[in-house]
Amino acid sequence: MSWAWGAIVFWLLAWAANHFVAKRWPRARWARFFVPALFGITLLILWEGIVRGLEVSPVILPAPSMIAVRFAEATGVLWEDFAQTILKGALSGYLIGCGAAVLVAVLIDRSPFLQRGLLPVGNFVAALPIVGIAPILVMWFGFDWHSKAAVVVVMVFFPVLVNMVAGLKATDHLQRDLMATYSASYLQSLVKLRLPAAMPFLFNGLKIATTLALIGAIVAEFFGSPTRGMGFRISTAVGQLDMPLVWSEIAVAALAGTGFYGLVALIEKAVTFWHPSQRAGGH
Amino acid sequence: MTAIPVIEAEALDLTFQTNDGPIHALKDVNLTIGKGEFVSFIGPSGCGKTTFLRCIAALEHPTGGTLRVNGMTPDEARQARSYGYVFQAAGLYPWRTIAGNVKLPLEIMGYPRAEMNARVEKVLELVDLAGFGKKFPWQLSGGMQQRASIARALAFDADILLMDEPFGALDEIVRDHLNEELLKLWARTEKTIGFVTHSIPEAVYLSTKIVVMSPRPGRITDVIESTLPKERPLDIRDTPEFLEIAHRVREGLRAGHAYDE
Amino acid sequence: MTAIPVIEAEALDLTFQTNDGPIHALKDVNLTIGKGEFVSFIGPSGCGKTTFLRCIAALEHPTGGTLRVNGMTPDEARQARSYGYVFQAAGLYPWRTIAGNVKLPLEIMGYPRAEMNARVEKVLELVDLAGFGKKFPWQLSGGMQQRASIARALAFDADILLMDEPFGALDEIVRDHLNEELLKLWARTEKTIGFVTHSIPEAVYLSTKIVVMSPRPGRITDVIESTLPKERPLDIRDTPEFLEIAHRVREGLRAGHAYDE
Amino acid sequence: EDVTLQLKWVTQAQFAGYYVAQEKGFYGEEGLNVTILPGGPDISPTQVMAGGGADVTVDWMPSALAAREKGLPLVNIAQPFKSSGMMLTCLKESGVTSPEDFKGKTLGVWFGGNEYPFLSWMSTLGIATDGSEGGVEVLKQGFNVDPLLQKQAACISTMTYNEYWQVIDAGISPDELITFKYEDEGVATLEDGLYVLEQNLADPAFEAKMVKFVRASMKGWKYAEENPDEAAMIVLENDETGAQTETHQKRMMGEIAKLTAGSNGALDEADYARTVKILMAGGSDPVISSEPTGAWTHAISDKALQ
Amino acid sequence: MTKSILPVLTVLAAIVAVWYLAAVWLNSQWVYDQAARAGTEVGFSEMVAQTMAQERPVLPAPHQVAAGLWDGLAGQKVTSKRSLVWHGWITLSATLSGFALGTAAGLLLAVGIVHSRAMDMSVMPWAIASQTVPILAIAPMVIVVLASIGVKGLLPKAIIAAYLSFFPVLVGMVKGLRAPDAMQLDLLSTYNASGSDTFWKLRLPSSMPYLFASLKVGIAASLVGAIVAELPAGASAGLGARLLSGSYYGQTIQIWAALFAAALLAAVLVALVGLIERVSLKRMGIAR
Ligand SMILES: Nc1ncnc2c1ncn2[C@@H]1O[C@H](COP(=O)(O)OP(=O)(O)OP(=O)(O)O)[C@@H](O)[C@H]1O
Ligand SMILES: Nc1ncnc2c1ncn2[C@@H]1O[C@H](COP(=O)(O)OP(=O)(O)OP(=O)(O)O)[C@@H](O)[C@H]1O
Ligand SMILES: Cc1ncc(C[n+]2csc(CCO)c2C)c(N)n1
Ligand SMILES: [Mg+2]
Ligand SMILES: [Mg+2]
Repeated sequence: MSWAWGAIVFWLLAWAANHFVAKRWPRARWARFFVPALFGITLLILWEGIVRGLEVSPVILPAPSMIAVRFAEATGVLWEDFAQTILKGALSGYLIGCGAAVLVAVLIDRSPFLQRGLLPVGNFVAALPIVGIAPILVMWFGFDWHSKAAVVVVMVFFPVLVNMVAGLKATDHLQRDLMATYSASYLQSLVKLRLPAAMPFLFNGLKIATTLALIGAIVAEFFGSPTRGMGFRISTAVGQLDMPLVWSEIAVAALAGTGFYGLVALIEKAVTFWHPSQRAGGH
Repeated sequence: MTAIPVIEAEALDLTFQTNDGPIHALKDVNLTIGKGEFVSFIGPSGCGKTTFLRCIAALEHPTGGTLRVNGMTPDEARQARSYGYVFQAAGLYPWRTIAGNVKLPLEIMGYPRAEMNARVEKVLELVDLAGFGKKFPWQLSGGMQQRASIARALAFDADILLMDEPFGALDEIVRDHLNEELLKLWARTEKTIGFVTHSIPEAVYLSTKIVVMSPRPGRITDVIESTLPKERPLDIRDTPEFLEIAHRVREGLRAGHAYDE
Repeated sequence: MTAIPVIEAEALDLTFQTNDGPIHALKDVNLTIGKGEFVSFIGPSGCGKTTFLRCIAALEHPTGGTLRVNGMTPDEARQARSYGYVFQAAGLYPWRTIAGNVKLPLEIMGYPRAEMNARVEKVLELVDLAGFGKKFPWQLSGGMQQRASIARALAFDADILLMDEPFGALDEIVRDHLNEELLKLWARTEKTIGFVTHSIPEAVYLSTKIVVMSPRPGRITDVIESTLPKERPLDIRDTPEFLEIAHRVREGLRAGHAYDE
Repeated sequence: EDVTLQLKWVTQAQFAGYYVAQEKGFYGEEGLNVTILPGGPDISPTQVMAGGGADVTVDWMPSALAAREKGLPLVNIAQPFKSSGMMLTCLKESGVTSPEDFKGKTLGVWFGGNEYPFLSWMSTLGIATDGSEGGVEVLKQGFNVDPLLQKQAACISTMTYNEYWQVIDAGISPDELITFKYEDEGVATLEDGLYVLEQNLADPAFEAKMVKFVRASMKGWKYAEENPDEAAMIVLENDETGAQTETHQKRMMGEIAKLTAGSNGALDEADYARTVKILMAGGSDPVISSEPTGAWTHAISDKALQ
Repeated sequence: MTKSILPVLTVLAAIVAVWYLAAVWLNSQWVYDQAARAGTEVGFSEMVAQTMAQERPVLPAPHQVAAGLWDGLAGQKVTSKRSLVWHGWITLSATLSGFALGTAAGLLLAVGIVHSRAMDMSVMPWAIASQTVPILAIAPMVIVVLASIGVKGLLPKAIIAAYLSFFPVLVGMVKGLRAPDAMQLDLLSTYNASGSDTFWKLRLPSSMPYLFASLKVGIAASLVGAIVAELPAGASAGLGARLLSGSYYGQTIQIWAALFAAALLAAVLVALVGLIERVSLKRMGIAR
């Protein structure tokens, strides 16, 4: 019990510390890492304290310390699964899906007819739950990572398409009129106006797609896989009551997802440096 | 001044269809602008000045009457790249530097690289922005942005320059300076200029012809041919001739307004 | 005119920290404004006029010097709801009607309902927008929106009215009209007014004191006390006295500029 | 008295005895109010037990013993299934004729606690399952028999009472198939038994409740064996997904009856010993590493069946 | 609205055509295999006919799915376990309660983030990380853990649905509540408006378009969450259970029918939110 109370006290102290840091150094670079890190550590300690304090069975919820130990032991397996699921399945699906979506968005951009027809249908398709699509795609594309990539393609395609189409429309009247007075060709106004203007929207879609890609690749493995991969490992480890391994895999997923998201956000910052949302704090 | 007509509007009519019902923005507008003229449009807010300029540049299409530019339709004239247009707002592309923005029309029209750079430098100097080429638009004040957009329109050789309140956001001194520069440029290049302004002295100082408009539906109520000489020092603004024209413009404007003091 | 001082700035300094390095926006600004004065600020774009007004309204905080408003700090004065502020852009809330926008400060300050409605009606009339109360902002032209924002600042009883180029987007006739109305209002209410403008005649016509500023860092280069009477018909603008003051302002402005014709 | 039973899989004739006992009022007669929770691929009965979500669960012995080693002390209190229904079903055209031919082939295997019998079998055969040279390629088989139909695998795991018939229903005739029953290969492990947590068993009231429960359940099983069609219909009524078909369930009940035949509900010690031996035989990586103790008890079944 | 009917129909027609072609192509292998097993030959037209009417096709033909869907929606009593309406209803109830929970959580967090810099800095990165956790993987554990503390029935499903739907609401509302520009905030500042005045009179109204956009995403996400949660929730009713049991028995037509029922439900829910959006934005005067 004292563990649980200790954790709660720590939580309150950390919260106060974060408040102080955030007030005192709101813009400092180190604070941007310190505050969320302390928050995360607090969550872990709270978790550890509650698990220990209430003596929760490790078969139900292992303590972070146990997970950390298992993680260290299983790095080989974790890496193999990471390579299979994320590097092969999620990444290739992400690249293909996003690439195709951008291409299709540019292609249908000239045809309002196609847009009016495709977007509602696209929204409908995007609403198809993956748990339904995944078995079908596994049936079509086989057990290995190709079917996982296919699931990812399906999942990321429409969010990116919708954002890109919106982005291509995001130029204002004035900007387009300017191109008109130059009598610019379609290609010229696409390259010099519409594509740059679409970037903030595109990156919105690309960021959403990162988490979707990860979830898609992992979940698809529940419906058939070779004997490696994060989804495979999670489902078998649950059967073996190896919860620390399950949580290690989840930790890998969360780390990879956050890293992937952060990477895309970084590229976004570089590409759309000019957008007001990236200039907050400047002028 | 009966030069070759560059812009000929005959019984021009334009009605916008909006969901509140139609808005009659231009009604029976007749106007001929000769080559090399400097024409100012003045009139209360919402009287259709911008709309008329946009019709000339083929950005709007009249719903009645005829409009010819260099003997062609406005659309054909646009394809011949006859226009430089300065919009009421600067409208710079935020992802391009100032130099990049000025270069934009040159890229589109396919100027050789060396000439592009020379031209960009020249026009930036003209509007007093030399040294700011590498900045991004949001790093400049509103007035500087507006000057950059003027530079952009001057960078290439359009016969017809259409300017919609280009100097609205500038202070009087800069404005005077740019007025003078504009006059010099006009004298040198013999461009035909259409110029919208709210300032009566500015209109009188710059123009060979002042078009007074009144709202709705937008009509031309007066066309005043300037009797001022082509050579105009700034202090011409204190001459009786100048004040006389300014008075006539003011009267024309006042007639279109609701309040009469 | 040695009235009770309402605004006292002493050695005011303001530096913005940006990622391109610091910008020294105001430097050693000393100014005293007495109760009931009408003070215009004029100066080239980017010289710190807006920044100074914002300091008075406690929207920026000076990095040096002292600033007192009604003997309090600007923050305390704001808490006492001493300010009406008209921004450079209209900034109406698009989800509120024009009347709703004007009512906004009254709601926040907790006026009784009946009085709110009476006040809204009165100020809308004052800016010639009677009958437009139920419209939404985007249904009005830019000039009308700007007038609505003026009405919003006039709706409640602030001692100090700060106006940042309120008439920039208006044509000369409307501008003249509103200038007159503003003078009447000022005479009637004895408010202290800080007013930014780019127009020399406007500054001279309205003010009891004209502050000329120069850029960077923004400093006050001249403070001109107007010798014009309090009662000012529009044609006072043709009197030699008026032109004399205007000339002095122009010279002060020119001194701050790079080009000397 | 309330009892919650966690099934190993979705509602189907595999669990007919419990549904029959429920519908026929056998539980009621004992004064029990039984809630039957269906399982599924996402439900791990052992985990549900650990979480206290059920009093008693239907599980396979390999998975229960593995859980016991992991620190979840499950105890077998009754064993309605005498024989194993598990087999590998192969397409003849894949060229598999005997277990020797598995090498180099792709085999579909269920995971999630159902992989132990397969792994034990392979290690007795000395065939590697880790994808190394000369071993078999193992696929994590999904929920259905598609891998065989799509020829993604040479063999897949099937149960005599369920998946095998799905293959047949899909239009493949029995003589195109070759099957390897675990029972025939001498690697049969005990399937559906009833398991409870050891610490609960210490409570006499709980023990008494389980006695009643096992007694009524076995009554249900015997009734189901004698009236397979009626039992199948009872199962069908209890299927909330509405996905089961009458023909399939009737056929399944017929097959299930073959597996329950020969069990009166008490665990046969010889079967237990065989299961443990197979599970421990797994070469370098056995399913369980040491002889379990206290993993079963006759205390309940003795009282229930006296 | 009417302007898009023709394009949508055209696109649908194209999709159906491609679908039929794909069905013939994907299912033909089976027809040929069967013929080979039976030792007979099939002609092309015979093959096509057979691909349209298989019991467990690789890809069911559109009319088969339509028939399955129709049978599930209209061919059964709504209380029947074979009725998609019945299963849809079960899923809908979890979806809506999850959506309510998720929206409330997203709103509260967003308000906190906008008002507290500490929360902004600490919560946001973890909210993003939370969404990279594969929910299907932890759903069974969530259900078990909740069951062990006595939470059963609708609530665990709703919590998983909420887990997926709070994120879009959070992101959208943080953006929306920050949408007012500096001048709009300065204006209130000159009135010395209180924090709550700023919230109710400025931040909330200007966030409305963002709110509705994220509610649309959120309700679709909530549906996905409810379906996912049905798999391990033990209760084997609902569209998710239907998908899974179809998958378990290789009944492709049942899978596709359930899939379309789910998408249809999502479309209806999103359209409903859209309707509320249009009405309320119009009343607020934001919609033009
Ligand atoms: N796209 C449009 N749709 C509907 N009405 C329009 C549109 N553009 C302009 N109008 C209307 O047409 C009229 C003329 O507008 P215009 O912009 O030409 O005025 P203006 O003389 O340029 O005014 P300002 O001095 O304020 O710029 C106005 O009443 C305006 O509301
Ligand atoms: N928030 C800010 N951050 C950084 N620099 C700023 C900020 N606000 C203003 N500045 C800079 O301070 C200087 C003064 O700006 P200010 O807006 O006061 O000028 P102004 O006199 O009002 O000009 P204008 O006539 O164009 O409105 C300018 O150089 C401007 O770039
Ligand atoms: C993913 C998955 N895992 C395991 C099984 C196997 N399984 C669990 S209980 C049971 C008995 C009757 O079908 C069987 C075969 C499956 N089918 N799918
Ligand atoms: Mg205009
Ligand atoms: Mg300013």
